Amino acid sequence: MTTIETPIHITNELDHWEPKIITFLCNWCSYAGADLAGVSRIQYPPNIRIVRVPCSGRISPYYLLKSLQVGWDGVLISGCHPGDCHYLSGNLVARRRFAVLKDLLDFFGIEPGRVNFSWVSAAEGERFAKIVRKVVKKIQKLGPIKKLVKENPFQPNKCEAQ
Amino acid sequence: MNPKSFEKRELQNVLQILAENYDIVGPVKEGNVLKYKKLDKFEDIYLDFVGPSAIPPKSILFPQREVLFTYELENKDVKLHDLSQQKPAKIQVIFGIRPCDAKSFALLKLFFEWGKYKDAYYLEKFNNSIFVSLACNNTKSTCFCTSVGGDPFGKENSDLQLVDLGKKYVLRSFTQKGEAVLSTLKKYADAPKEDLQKIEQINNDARKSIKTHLELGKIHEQLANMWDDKIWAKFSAACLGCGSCSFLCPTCHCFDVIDDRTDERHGARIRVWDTCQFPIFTKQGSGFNPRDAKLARARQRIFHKFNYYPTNYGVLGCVGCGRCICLCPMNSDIRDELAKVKEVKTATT
Amino acid sequence: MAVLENVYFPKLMKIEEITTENPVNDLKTFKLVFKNQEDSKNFIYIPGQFAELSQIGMGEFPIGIASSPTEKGYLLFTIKKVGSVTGSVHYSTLGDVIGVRGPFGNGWPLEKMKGKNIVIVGGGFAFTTLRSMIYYMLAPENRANFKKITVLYGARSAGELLYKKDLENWEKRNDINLILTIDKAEPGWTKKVGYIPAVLKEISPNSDNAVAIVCGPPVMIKFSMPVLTECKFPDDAIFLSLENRMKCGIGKCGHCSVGRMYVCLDGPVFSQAELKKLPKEY
Amino acid sequence: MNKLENDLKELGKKILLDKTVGKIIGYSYGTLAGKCVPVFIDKPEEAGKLTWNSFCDTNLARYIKKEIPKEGKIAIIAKGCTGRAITQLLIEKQFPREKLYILGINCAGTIDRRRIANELGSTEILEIIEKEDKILVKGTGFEKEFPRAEYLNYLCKVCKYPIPPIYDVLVGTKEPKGHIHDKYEDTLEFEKKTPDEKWAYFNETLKNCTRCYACREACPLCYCLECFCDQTQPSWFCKSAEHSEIAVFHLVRAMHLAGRCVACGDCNVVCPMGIDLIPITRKLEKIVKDRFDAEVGIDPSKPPSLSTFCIEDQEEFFEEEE
Repeated sequence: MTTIETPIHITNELDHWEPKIITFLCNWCSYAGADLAGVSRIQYPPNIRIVRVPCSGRISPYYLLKSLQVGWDGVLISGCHPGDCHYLSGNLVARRRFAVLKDLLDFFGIEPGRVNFSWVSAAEGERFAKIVRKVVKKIQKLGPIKKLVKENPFQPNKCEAQ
Repeated sequence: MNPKSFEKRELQNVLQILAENYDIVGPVKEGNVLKYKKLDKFEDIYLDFVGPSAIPPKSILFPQREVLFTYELENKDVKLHDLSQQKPAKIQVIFGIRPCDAKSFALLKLFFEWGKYKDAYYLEKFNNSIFVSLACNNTKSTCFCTSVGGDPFGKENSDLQLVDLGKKYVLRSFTQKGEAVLSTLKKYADAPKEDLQKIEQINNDARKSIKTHLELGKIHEQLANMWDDKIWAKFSAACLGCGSCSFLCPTCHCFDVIDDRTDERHGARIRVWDTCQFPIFTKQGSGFNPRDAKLARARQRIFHKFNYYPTNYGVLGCVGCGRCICLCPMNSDIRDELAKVKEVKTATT
Repeated sequence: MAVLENVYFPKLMKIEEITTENPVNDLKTFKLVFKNQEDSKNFIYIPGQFAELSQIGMGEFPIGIASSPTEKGYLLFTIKKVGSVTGSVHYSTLGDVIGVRGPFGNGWPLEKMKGKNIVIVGGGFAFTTLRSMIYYMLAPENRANFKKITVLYGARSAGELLYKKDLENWEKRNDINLILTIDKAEPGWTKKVGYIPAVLKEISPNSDNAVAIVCGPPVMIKFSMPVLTECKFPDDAIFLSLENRMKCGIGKCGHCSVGRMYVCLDGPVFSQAELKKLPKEY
Repeated sequence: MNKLENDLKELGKKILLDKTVGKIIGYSYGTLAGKCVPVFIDKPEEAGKLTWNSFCDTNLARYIKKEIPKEGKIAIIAKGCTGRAITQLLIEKQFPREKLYILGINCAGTIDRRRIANELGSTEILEIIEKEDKILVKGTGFEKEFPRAEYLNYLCKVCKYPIPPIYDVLVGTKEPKGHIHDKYEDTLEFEKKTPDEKWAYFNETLKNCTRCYACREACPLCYCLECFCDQTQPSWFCKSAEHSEIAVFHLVRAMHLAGRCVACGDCNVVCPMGIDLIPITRKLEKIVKDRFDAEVGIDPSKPPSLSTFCIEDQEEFFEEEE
């Protein structure tokens, strides 16, 4: 089913909140980079969930907005470094799109830091881990997402009286 | 009971008394948009408006987004929670609606209880509501209620009516429900005779101030022969195909039923306003769209109100509030269109 | 005042059996049983009516009932995978819960069909409610109410024909004349080949004391109608089932309106005579 | 003003008579005071219906795609922003240039009718008369004058292109408007707000949105056969008027128009609920200018900003290792 599901929040006994971050990685560089981090046993926080996409150019703004809407606390997007795209220019066109989206989200008041972008190559397992650490720290500071999240239908007809 | 009269500044106290027994809904301004809402603070009520509100009070009984039931999915099991069975604790008093809007509630009731199936969501709310109309001392140039059987001081379909006499209000009741409300206001004096005479006079003036007079007669019979007329293309030429005329029409009642998921296990089935003016409204799963042309959608709107309503329920489906005229971005004017429809008759017969 | 019944609230059913109907695998028949026996008793329907099925969390869709009221204890629905909702139903497995509301619509005109010769013309996967009708007529308690039964059923290919077991059984019987046709010849196919209107012309059913019921894709209907008229079927003896977009199924949401009628409430079955009076919005 | 209108009527009549075009898309008076509506004229004797004044705010470019004939040409009355929209549509290859006859017009800006109406409160405007530099508004028992320059639509005040970039004939003078140096002060001012304030602002302004989609329908550049919000396979967003869905609708709408929006402001003008969409329009303009050094709908040879790239595009927002 083509839709983004709500993250399952696992809260421990102390009710300690941990951010859940959805991560879109391009198949050719960043996914391999994350894989390298794994096989090299580089530690990074377990807050991210990875979605593999063919190219960073494939990432539609819908993915990001839907993710935030269903309650993911943050988004991380990563693709090949400029010039390294498997499809030559997918990441460069995507870069423009991300720039606009980033600016618009800032403009609408979504906290800068919820949505993050990076370039990670297949050889940069260490870099991937470092970026994940940085992003997780950033979002931990921001706290759970409140804006753009859909209303809970178990409080029925809240927007009833127009 | 005799009508009560009270000073304008007493209004909030009156509402306070009513609030002991009822939930109060009234017109409020949000930004520049006048809409009806449940009042938490009575000073928010805004009664000095001319003509109808931008968002019709139908949104109280037929909200734009209404939860039909909520669901929980548990492995292979499903739990549904019916919300129509939850009765409100208090009856609601819908305060300050225009007489045309009061009529629209009655028209919607006709529709929602027509036929084999009754719409519990609308009817339950309707039965648990008391309608207090606000008589129109002044009218807008787009008002044409008198052409469709209404009146700026129309008493039908209101339980009570509030009349603005400049410095004070007179509250009069027309029904049993209204009497019950009025009886809670014993501390206020009965309206003196001269007030009642004044009402008559203002009513006459208001009626005269309506400049649009359409002789609709048996328009539904005439429309029946106009299906393929050229005028529909003319009416719809500039139409954007936005849904404003019908979303904000107090008698339009079409809706869509969708499932709104909060997460993979929880969500609700909701209904949201929909409109025949959107091309996608009639588009079938196969891709075929029986009402694909813009002119067909313009025709549907007029036919629904002036042919299908009279044929099915014996009343016109328009209350003459003029919202669609004021709010149409392209200034499509239903008065103009109806007048042109009438002209076609003289041309063919 | 008593609280009104909530007509938007579905009853829950369980999937008991799933049959794949065609090689392409986009047509499946679901056998559903009510979770609550009480609901089963209240679900009284006739052939030609439809129900609103809910894949809870995805949405609702109208669908003709393929089982016959004479088959007790379960309902059959044959669902084509078209959009996201029907798609997700196709992913369901045995034991999954599906919501159902209904039955809705008028159904085939049983009263007008009594004591008549019946001609059934069906094409493609629109055969569902026709199966219900045939099954109903062939039931021992009802067979005497109908005279000669002729069924013309066609599909693109042999694999696309629905209800192969039922078809086999009906072919063995002598109280029903079943004519099957496919668009293009296939190895192993011994029955008719050709489009339905052409085959219909070939068999030219007798219109004396007869009622024709027709259900199929728009093209088939368009070209079959003149043939029936040629065979001297009067307009009020031809019945069709419309397929406008429906949402609520109870004449409230407005999507399926054709003129002053609602397909879900006044239809979906209309006689050709009635349809001629309606605006062409179906 | 009157001269322009007369020239337009004559020209319109002429091109219909000599069959240069089969139809003219122009403006005519509506039934409400200060409303001018699109009109489609195909008979020379009806050319007198054409009008031109400060209330012709609709961007007619949105009608071209539907009206473009198989044979012959169609004429359109194009002020600066209409012309820019046409240029952008041509860049996106939506119709052939030779089918279109552009009647360019030197636009002096359109009046913000909504602002006048809001300032008058619940009193109704019955008549609006345009004088040289004043707008005279009449209603029951009152008359009020508004200075024209002050009550222009905001986007008209900062408009640099009153004349369409391409046209077949220009009505009125070519005389340019005074030079405008737009520093996007309004956008900069807005951006000083904290994220919470911005979010609160949009939540507040957008809460009246009924999702009638007038903004989408009026936009000359919104021409998708199936809009993302009507799409059902997959259905990304729900069509309910709930605050998150409304915000997402407007965000995606903005996203789809980035690098394509010509800042005509028609989305803002048509909104039946009077929602102020100008900040979004301005922000889009600014992003495109700052990031991609582009102006939409001016140069027919330039591709839309978002379907191309530069190796040197800024990427300051990309994460680096700490």
